Amino acid sequence: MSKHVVVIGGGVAGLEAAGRLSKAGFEVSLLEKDNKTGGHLNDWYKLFPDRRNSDEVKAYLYGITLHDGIKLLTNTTIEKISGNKTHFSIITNKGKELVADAIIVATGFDLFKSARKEEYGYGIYDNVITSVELEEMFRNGKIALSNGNVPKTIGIVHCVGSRDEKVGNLYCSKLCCVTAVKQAIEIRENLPESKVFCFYMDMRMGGAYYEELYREAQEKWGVNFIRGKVSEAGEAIDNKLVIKVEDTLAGRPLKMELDMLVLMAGMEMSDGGKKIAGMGGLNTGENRFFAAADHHYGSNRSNIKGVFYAGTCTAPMNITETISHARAAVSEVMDYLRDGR
Amino acid sequence: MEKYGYTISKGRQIDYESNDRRIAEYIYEREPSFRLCIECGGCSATCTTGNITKFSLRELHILIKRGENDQVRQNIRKCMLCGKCTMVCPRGVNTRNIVVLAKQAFQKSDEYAI
Amino acid sequence: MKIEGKKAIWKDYQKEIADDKFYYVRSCVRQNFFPGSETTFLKIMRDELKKDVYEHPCHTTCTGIGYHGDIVPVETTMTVVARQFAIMTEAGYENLLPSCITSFGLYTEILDTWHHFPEVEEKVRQQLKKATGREFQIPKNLAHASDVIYKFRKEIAAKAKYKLINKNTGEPLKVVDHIGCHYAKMFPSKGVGGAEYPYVLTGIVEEWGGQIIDYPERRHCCGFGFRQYLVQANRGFSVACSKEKFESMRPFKPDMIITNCPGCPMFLDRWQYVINEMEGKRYGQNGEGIPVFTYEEVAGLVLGYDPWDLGLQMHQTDCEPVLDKMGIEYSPEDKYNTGVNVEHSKSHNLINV
Amino acid sequence: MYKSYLCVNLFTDHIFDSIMEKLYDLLLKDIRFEEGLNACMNCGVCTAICPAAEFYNYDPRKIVDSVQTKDDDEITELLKSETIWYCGECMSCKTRCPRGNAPGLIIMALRALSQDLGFFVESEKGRQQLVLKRTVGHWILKYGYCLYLEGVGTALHPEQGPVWDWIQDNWSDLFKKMGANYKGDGPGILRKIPEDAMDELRRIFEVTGGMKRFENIEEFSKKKAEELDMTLDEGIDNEYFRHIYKTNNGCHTR
Repeated sequence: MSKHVVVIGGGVAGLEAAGRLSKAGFEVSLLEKDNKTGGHLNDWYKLFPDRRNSDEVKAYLYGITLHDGIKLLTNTTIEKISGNKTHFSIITNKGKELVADAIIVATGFDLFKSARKEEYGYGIYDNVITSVELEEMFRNGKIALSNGNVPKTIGIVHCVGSRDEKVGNLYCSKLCCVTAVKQAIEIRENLPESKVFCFYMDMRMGGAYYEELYREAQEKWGVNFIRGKVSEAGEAIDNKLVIKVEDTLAGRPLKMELDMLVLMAGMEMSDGGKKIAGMGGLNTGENRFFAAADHHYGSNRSNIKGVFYAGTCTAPMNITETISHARAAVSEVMDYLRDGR
Repeated sequence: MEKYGYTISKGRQIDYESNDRRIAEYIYEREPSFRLCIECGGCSATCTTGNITKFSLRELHILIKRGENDQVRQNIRKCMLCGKCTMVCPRGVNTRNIVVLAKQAFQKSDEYAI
Repeated sequence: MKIEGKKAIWKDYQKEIADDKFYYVRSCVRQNFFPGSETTFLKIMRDELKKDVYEHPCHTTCTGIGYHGDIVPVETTMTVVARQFAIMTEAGYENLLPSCITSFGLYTEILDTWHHFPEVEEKVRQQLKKATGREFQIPKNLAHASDVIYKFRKEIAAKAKYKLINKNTGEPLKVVDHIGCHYAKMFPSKGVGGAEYPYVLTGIVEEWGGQIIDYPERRHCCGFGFRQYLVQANRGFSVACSKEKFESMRPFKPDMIITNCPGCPMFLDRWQYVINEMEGKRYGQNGEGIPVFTYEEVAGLVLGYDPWDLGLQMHQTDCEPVLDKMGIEYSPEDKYNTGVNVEHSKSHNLINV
Repeated sequence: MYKSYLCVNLFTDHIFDSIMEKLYDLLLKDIRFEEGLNACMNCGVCTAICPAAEFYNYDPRKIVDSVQTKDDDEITELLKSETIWYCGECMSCKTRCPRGNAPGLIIMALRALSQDLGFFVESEKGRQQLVLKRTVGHWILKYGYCLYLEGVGTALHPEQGPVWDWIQDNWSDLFKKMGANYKGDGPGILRKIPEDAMDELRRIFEVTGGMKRFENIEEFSKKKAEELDMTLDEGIDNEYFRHIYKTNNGCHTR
């Protein structure tokens, strides 16, 4: 009888892990809390840095997972996890028990809830939106203000919920800078008359072809970059947003009116992940993400034998890294089930 | 008006809306590499003037971009156009030419004649 | 503007405010500039709401203005504050009720410091003992006087004779709320509604019929800045801050400003006069100025107290436009009648903005 | 290393003569400094909303950045500078800092040290501390109030307007009408604070270094007045006081 592996989470990491496990001959159950898989990929239209359609990546992932070898359980959350030395018992919200030889936790991240940065007025001022909402506008082919008008000046705020002790997140979410640059370019493509301003603390363009994208944004698209953390936004009587920032490289405070403000919300340990950490006795780090057994060579291993991590439940990662990390998790599971117990 | 022994202070914020950025536009058109600066400060570090006075070429670029023309005008004369800065720029910005063009733009504009 | 977003934030910043048995400490600025406000506050608390509010003659300044003017060392201020606590403890009270925002902020800051650095509290205890022989307990509850009015806003509304409504149009008055910086900017959780969208005055104004205006410079300081106003050479900065606010609120056409800090109403009131004198610029409808009130004054007006008992004649910017809009009956000829020297008072020709 | 001829240890009553101590270490003794400084990443969020930075040639971010170098020369320069006196202590910066710093508290620690070391008289704005000492400080120790404004007319405060003239002219009656217990016994507005309470207040100032701060301000100001060849008698009606109260060289703002 083949071994049974339960994968928790049907986002990029979960799908990749499930597909690879199935290909390697394991019996796989894939648990997803929503009614469909795909995770955050469903929220993004085009991906950085090459701006390919996210549907293409989803198509690849669905290609390796949507078959009889993988038991997909949607709308499924976990009520209880228990285990002895060789097996785990997972009770779902539907009262079903799954017995697993190993578990891959791929619970991903939650987008930082931008309303927590109260001073930016998300959820209060009409034209303060998040990167995800802008992406939805790109998908629908219409970038518009709340009154339907086309924005002429758009500000993009980096580090919303990242590198910020006030919201309890000391870490860098790593992908917001490149997302900001990508979205800035796309705004300019869609609205050639518009002016776009990125407010950043440091441009962290650490992925392949990210820096090149940054350069393109400057060179080809005339995106303006202003170094300073936006301090607050207010709403003027004509619905324009008044923002205050220090132009730190000029050493002067700067005040600007914008039609639209886009918040680059960061990544946080998911609520689902937190719940599982609590009931499974899994260690989390100071950043609240799952703490891997070793930061350098054990990033897929947890503090419990037989439980492994894949993807952004351990730290912010891009899709490339997430897929690699999921594959690595599968390789750890294979070692474990062969001789590791 | 000084009536009570003081005047009402004027703001020193960069007021983006009311600033005149025509000098910057003039340079963007003629020297597109002006857009490529990443504010590394390499130019200022190597700048002879910058090493003996308070002049900062990096900051001058920012001030041009923001339309802080008075401050630009006060400082731009300090540049001796030696061109050392262009040799170190990691983004290949023709930093010297930006100063040349800014001076040109000022000269062409009566309002900002140097 | 989506009010739901603010409501969600307000829900997160509820603070505990005592119900009764308050120990009241006065404000240096209020006593000198708005004495009627403190008198009105106590009248509302004691006569209308039947609360026990105790005041001890031996309490002193908390030294707040000296502290923030940097002439009083932090240890001195902490020990003076400890003495206030000691007098309260001796009087058998636990709920501290400061009239002043600077004091409130200072008490909050000091309690927070002692919480994080118990050795500092211990040192202060020793110094207080050495200097005065007194000992103290930490207050059980610390609420600013505006918090308390906020808490009892519904009770006051139930007794109200007037509303913050324009009698002629039936429209709510458009009110700018100005929150003292030290109310919640240092410790957002200590203010009703937090630091970014404080609810303390908003709740009061809405309960009494008015409508709050949210304008871009809402969070800006009035410009007091302690040494910035107290020294003449620095006042250009001080007035510039208020001017920034007036310019920003101007398009919203506010009927009035309400404040919860002792100093802000004085500055927002006087600087309108100064800006007009220096630059010929007038604010408010028809250039008649934007009347500025303390929250106690507004409570008193709503309850139907005589405007001249509240001390509205001590404002430089006339309050009458708001009284007229609310339909409040008042006697214009009694405005400058101090009840003793009528002729002398009347002889002054007051120029208002 | 900075050789201070008079170092006041801010959290003890002792005064050490001629000790060698780093200025940064002296700052660390101020509890507000410990609370106010973690590590600044120069994001500028403080300067963006700082009312002082809006009008003065001032950048709280740069001050924090200077201080965190721990460099004695940089800190000395700050202590003698105009720039540390622009802050209005509204503390808006504390609300926003993503690193939990409070530039306003750091400024307060710098100002305290500048006065303890006598550096405050080296700047126009710093010299104004004598104004505050001789007004607010005087009122605190004499009356028990930070402000005691009877007799303080529109000569010193012209912006108070005609209403203030009227208030000053009718002070006593008006305050009676306002329900004050002006100069009276018992509780109430502008009551006479009993002498034993005033004694306690003054003893607290003695014991905790408040009096020492006042003496320092006086002592260094007198030296400065001599240096500037200006008269400085008691009170506020003298050349040096008027000079520091009114002088603005115009270089502080744009």
